[in-house]
Amino acid sequence: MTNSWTDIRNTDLVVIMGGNAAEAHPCGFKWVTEAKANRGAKLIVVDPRYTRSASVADYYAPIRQGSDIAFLLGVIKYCIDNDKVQWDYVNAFTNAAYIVKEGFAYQDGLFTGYDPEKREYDRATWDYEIGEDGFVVMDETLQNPRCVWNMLKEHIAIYTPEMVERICGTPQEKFLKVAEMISECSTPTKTMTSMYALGWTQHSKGSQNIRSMAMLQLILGNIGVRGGGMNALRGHSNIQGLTDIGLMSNLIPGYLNIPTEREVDYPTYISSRGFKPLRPNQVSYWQNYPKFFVSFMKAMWGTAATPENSFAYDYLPKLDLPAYDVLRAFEMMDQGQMFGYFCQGFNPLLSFPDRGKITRSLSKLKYLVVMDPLETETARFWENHGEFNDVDSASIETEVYQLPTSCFAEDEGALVNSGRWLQWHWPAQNLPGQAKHDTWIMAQIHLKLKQLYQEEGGKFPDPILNLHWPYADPGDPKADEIARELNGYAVETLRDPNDPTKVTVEAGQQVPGFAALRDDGSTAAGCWIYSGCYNQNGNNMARRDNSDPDATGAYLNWAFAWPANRRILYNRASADLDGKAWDPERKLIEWDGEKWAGYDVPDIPPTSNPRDVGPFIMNPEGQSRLFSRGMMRDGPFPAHYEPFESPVVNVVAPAIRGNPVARVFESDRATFGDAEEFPYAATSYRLTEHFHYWTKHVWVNAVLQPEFFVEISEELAAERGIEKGGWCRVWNKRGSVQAKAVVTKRIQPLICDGKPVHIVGIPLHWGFTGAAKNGMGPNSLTPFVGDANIETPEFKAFLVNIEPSSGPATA
Amino acid sequence: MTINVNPPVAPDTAMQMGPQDYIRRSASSVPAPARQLEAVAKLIDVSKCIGCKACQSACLEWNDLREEVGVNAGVYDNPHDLTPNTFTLMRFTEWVNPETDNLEWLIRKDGCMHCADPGCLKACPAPGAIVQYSNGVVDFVKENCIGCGYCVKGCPFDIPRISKVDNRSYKCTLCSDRIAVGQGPACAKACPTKAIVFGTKEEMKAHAAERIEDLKSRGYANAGLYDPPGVGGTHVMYVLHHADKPSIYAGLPDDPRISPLVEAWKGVTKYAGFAVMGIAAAAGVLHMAISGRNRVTVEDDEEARRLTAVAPGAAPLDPSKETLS
Amino acid sequence: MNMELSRRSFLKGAGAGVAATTLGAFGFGEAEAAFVEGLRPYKLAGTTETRNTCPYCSVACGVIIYSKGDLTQGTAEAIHLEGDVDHPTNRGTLCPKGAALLDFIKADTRLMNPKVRRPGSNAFEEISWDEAIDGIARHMKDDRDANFIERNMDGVPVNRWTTTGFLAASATTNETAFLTYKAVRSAGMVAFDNQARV
Amino acid sequence: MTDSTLHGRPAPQVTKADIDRGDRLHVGREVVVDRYTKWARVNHWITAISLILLALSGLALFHPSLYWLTALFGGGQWTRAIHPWIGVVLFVSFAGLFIRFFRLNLPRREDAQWAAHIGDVLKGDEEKLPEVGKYNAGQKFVFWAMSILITILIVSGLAVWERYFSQYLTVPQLRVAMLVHSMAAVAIICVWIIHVYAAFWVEGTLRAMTRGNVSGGWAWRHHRKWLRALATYGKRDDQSPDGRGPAT
Repeated sequence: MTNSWTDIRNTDLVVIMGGNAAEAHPCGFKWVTEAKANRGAKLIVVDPRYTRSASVADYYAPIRQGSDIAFLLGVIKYCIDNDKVQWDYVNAFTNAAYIVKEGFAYQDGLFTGYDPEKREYDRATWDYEIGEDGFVVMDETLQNPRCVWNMLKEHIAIYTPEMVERICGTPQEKFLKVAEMISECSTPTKTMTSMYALGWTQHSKGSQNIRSMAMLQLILGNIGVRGGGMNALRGHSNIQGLTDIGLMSNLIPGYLNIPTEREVDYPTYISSRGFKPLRPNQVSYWQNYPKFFVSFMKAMWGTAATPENSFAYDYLPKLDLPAYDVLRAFEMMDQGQMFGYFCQGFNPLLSFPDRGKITRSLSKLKYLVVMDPLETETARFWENHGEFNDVDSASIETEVYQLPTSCFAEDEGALVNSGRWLQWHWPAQNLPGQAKHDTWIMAQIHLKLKQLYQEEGGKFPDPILNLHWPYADPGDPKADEIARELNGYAVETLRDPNDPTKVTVEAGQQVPGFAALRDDGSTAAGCWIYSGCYNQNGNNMARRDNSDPDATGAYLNWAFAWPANRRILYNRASADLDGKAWDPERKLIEWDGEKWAGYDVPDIPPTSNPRDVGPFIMNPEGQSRLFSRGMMRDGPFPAHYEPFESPVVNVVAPAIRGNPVARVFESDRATFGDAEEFPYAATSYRLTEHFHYWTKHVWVNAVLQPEFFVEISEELAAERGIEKGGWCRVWNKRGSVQAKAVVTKRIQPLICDGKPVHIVGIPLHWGFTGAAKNGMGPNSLTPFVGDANIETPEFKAFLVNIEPSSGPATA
Repeated sequence: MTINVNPPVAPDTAMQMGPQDYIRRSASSVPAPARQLEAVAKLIDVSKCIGCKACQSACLEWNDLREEVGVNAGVYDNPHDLTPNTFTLMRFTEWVNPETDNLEWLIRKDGCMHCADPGCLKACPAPGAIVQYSNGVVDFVKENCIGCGYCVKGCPFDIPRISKVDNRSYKCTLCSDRIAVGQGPACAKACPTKAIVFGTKEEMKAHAAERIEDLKSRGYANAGLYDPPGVGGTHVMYVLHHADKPSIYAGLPDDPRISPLVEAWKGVTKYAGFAVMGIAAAAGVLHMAISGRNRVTVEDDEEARRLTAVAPGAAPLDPSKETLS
Repeated sequence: MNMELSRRSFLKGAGAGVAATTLGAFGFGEAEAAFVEGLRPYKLAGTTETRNTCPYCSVACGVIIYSKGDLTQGTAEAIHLEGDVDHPTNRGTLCPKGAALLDFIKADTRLMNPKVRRPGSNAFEEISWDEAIDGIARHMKDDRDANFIERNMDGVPVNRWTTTGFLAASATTNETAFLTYKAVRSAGMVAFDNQARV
Repeated sequence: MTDSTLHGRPAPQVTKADIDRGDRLHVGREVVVDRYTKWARVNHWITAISLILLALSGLALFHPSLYWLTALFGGGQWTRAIHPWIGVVLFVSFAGLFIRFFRLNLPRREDAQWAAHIGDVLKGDEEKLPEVGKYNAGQKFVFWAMSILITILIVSGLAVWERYFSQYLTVPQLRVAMLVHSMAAVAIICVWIIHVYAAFWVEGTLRAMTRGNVSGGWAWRHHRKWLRALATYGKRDDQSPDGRGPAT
């Protein structure tokens, strides 16, 4: 989230699309009801289903899953055509006026540089014209046909209301009503907030779904302001934290990157991260990359990371592929290229697409380690449960370790919420049985491995032997110790660069924030963006002062928000070019003549002149991007692509199946179906009574929604002779499930390009362990396809067939 | 008393509510309470409700209830009805508004309405099994309940359920144990959108008025408060977008009142019955006094002997005996 | 309505134990939570409040866990859980999942012992932590030594371990996450991912 | 000589049908008539006790002022639990009585006359009444009233039997059942009062249900037609119960 949950109370219009906040985030949704009740805010819901969010919406419009980009580009076109643009904002804070390099073009659904063999683009032409001064060439009059604004207008010209209806199945009058309501927020005094979640990410073009809305928000001037923003409603309690800390194949904590093998040494690695500003006076904050990287390396390898060995650069693995994400990991298992796997509080057997492939892959492992407070189907994937897990135990050679861990009630530490707040929590009870804290388990595994390398030697033991392990009890590191490590500390005494006599931080002391980090090895910080969370003032994540001056919803003294306790990102954009708030009613920060001040921590150097420094300091432009250059693998502008399995052909580019650069493995192509065989458009989701697969184990939640079902329209039920509350079978090439049928008016057939499309909704939750009734799930049916940019599986749009059935034999 | 503090772990020992505040006690009478507690109410704003069932969940947890894991019956309602363990239940209705032709998903939290004039209490034959506090809370006292099910017949909202396990009647207590220490009900505390709020009845009516205004501004011309006078008003009230037709909300009674049959059973029958029985007994006594007992006379015995000695048309007597006489 | 916040700011680390200490002052223990006709004994009397965060979604609602017993004595046990009214986001509210967290903490299917399932077997067997850690570390070392890639074809040091993967959780603390990061990366593992995608 | 003109009134025609199984004459100085067999009496008293227990437990739940009666049954829960079961016993037991007695309780011509002279009945001036068989119209009224009310009570009672049957009815149906049940209960208690009072008022009646027989005089006075039938067709033994020989 660029903003916070509590900031939503400041909005005038909430658009829930690509998510279902009322269902998945009820207590966050509270702030929508508050905005409605106290500000007269309106709520729009655009979803294939009339959801719980829709039940309290002011306006609901149906849309076919996987067609959001067409809808959003249609809205952008509507706003531009009707001059519903916040011009001052667009001119000041976006790259609308930048001139795009000659050679860049878009045709028949493809941008320049496509290689069908590699399913990849050569993105060389996706860039700006650079002038002699080394800065981008601009045309502030927006007359140049090659400027971003005009390129954008040309690119979206096809997304007329008629086209939107053909692609999305959204009746024109409904689409126009939504577009009209949204366009009202182009005035500086009206803001819209976008609340989205996995309904946008879980597509083969998920990232572009989000970009489309981000572009719309920029055009309306809604980024960086109170009550605005792009608010990704993260799914899990600390998924934000795990991403921040970079528990991903290609990340280093704080969104730094693991080197690729082309970056043969540290100088090469760091040179490709120069991030020279593209406009005069811009901050281009990534220029500090070396400071953060070196500090991280010091936190990892302490004294073993020296200037001489490039701070142990070689200790880091070098990637030969863009990413070893989960889909690739299971593909590798299936191909016999991976032999061991750890699942820490994760249940891939049910959570990942194409369950058949997951079972097959796990069965080929030599060893599997599952750490969890609860039973998981993954830990028992080898156990036969009749129709619910039909495997032959004897033929599965995997050795499975199941380790009991603590749950939230027993552990201590910080979780990062969707609004980037790091909140500390305390243990309320002792560990049950033999259960142990995850920290204890990870420490034991590391220490044992280290011991084996000490005793036996082996392949490149250095990074293991030299891992910095500064804990009072090495076998049981405490949360407090690790939190200090994440914040960062001075390795050597730090002195003021301008006045070397002045000591800023004594050696061994916590650094106040990331501004104090250095690239000479004198500082260490586990995760630079968290720097400040545990500094000289102590554990700021444990702060519990809930005061909120002038009820802005900032709560600056409650816990700690990264970066630098900032609550709203890009908050400089809340004020106009001269530093005056766009909306006097909704001041956030303003320029008082000398510095930036207000209700939030300024996003730019507090004394930087308003007309000099742009709000988007992480971009070399200092401004936001309507045209994203080569940052995205699948195009600098979003374009409509159908899901890999779609009930209709792509009307704008009939020749193209799915997203041309989506992640697809050859071995999976055979499992894709087409609309002739599988005519119904299925989508998967979670119910408010449940939390993924965990609440199967929670008696009360099992009671509230006990049994696996699918939701279909009355029309489809009649067409296929399925009875309300009766059993039905849903299947495709990947699998088959049996479920109760919920026949509802909340799902209506959509007319797409003249033909009716029936939607089948398949909620997830059920498995073969826990208190809830045994059941199957959508992932026996979902396709093994990933988003082009971040490989998120396409859980939200696939094809199935459906018929009445007699229910599972072992129900 | 809008609740905005966490439940205390060391509550004030002087309970804020207790037996001294009874204004009604089933099948028995109570002295007029020394003090009058301020009337409380739970307001359920159906237009804010997202049907998340947090209220059901919080109710089960606070009251330490365990419901059975049921089945899916083709709807979202689970369990399918109120039970001795389910004091509150979300009822879902898919309603197409004939005026707009738009689908509206009406979600109503069902449960005890805490009537000012409680039919359950009127029907209850067990002294102290049902009590009403001066703040409006109507509570069941299981220790005194005999499980006869009269409350089920008395309730205009079909709320109480009799447990097959301990043969006692159960329903929402409005979390009387929480109110007693100055807390609101668990459901209101949990409700994510504050569709359920709790406070004094006056506060709640005022809040409802604001909500109704907001709803009217959003096109719900018939938005209104459900506080049915037929039962003297309730201490659980609804804000409805279509207050002109409560029954579309999963059969919420349009004009609830204690059934005339129950009134008759608990009223006239009771008194007329006693009268009739009394009269019958009295008549007997009186008659006995006037006419004395109906005695058999010597003549009657004589006649009987004569008749039975020789009965006309009787079989002839033994000839030998004949000769003897 | 019900949205105003009780203005209580807490001392750092004051998450737990506050209530326990005040108990004596009130002279109110379980004993006093005596039966009053018609009212259930108030079940939170004499418990200890601990501030925590809901482990489910990323709204990260503040919760208070009410427990009996003493953490330092190893006897602490949660008996009830409720939303934290002082929390700016949830203001004491909880969703149907959060409101039932006690049943998660006390789920019948909570794991109590380390177990191993041997190849081809159709059952788990309980083992000691030492056996578990030894077995796992041995597997790791054998696999790493057998498949670790020190240099690529061009002789560039790449130090990659691609044959064992690690899937991190989404509900563990930052602290667990960083310790996990250190352990996993230092071994050269690249097939490292988390729940961000699902 | 003949008896046919006694009191100057013609004796009614009598038939065997006016006699019940088990009715019997013992002729002698003391005429004694067997009226009820041992099993009939046992059957009657089971019914009677059930009815009384039902009245007590029913009344206990009928009006708060009588709730104390639940103490007789071990408290409210027990009262609530036991009442319906006693009801079942009563029903079965009464069914037995019905089969035994219904034939001679069928209405006869003289019943109307008898009822017409209800004033004389209450005065005890029976010479003005027609001769009646084993049962007079009053007794027949009690018999049929009991039969009908018990049927109503068992049906409505089962309907509101919370434990087993209530769930099969709607609440409105239950309310009707409840009202009917309580009104029928009031009625049957009244009938019971009449029945018991009559038994006391008419001396020598009670013994019919205790020892099983009545004096000849009682039979002559109250059920002369029955006595005639017995005298004419009935089983008799001339050994009068006091063991002395026949009168001569």
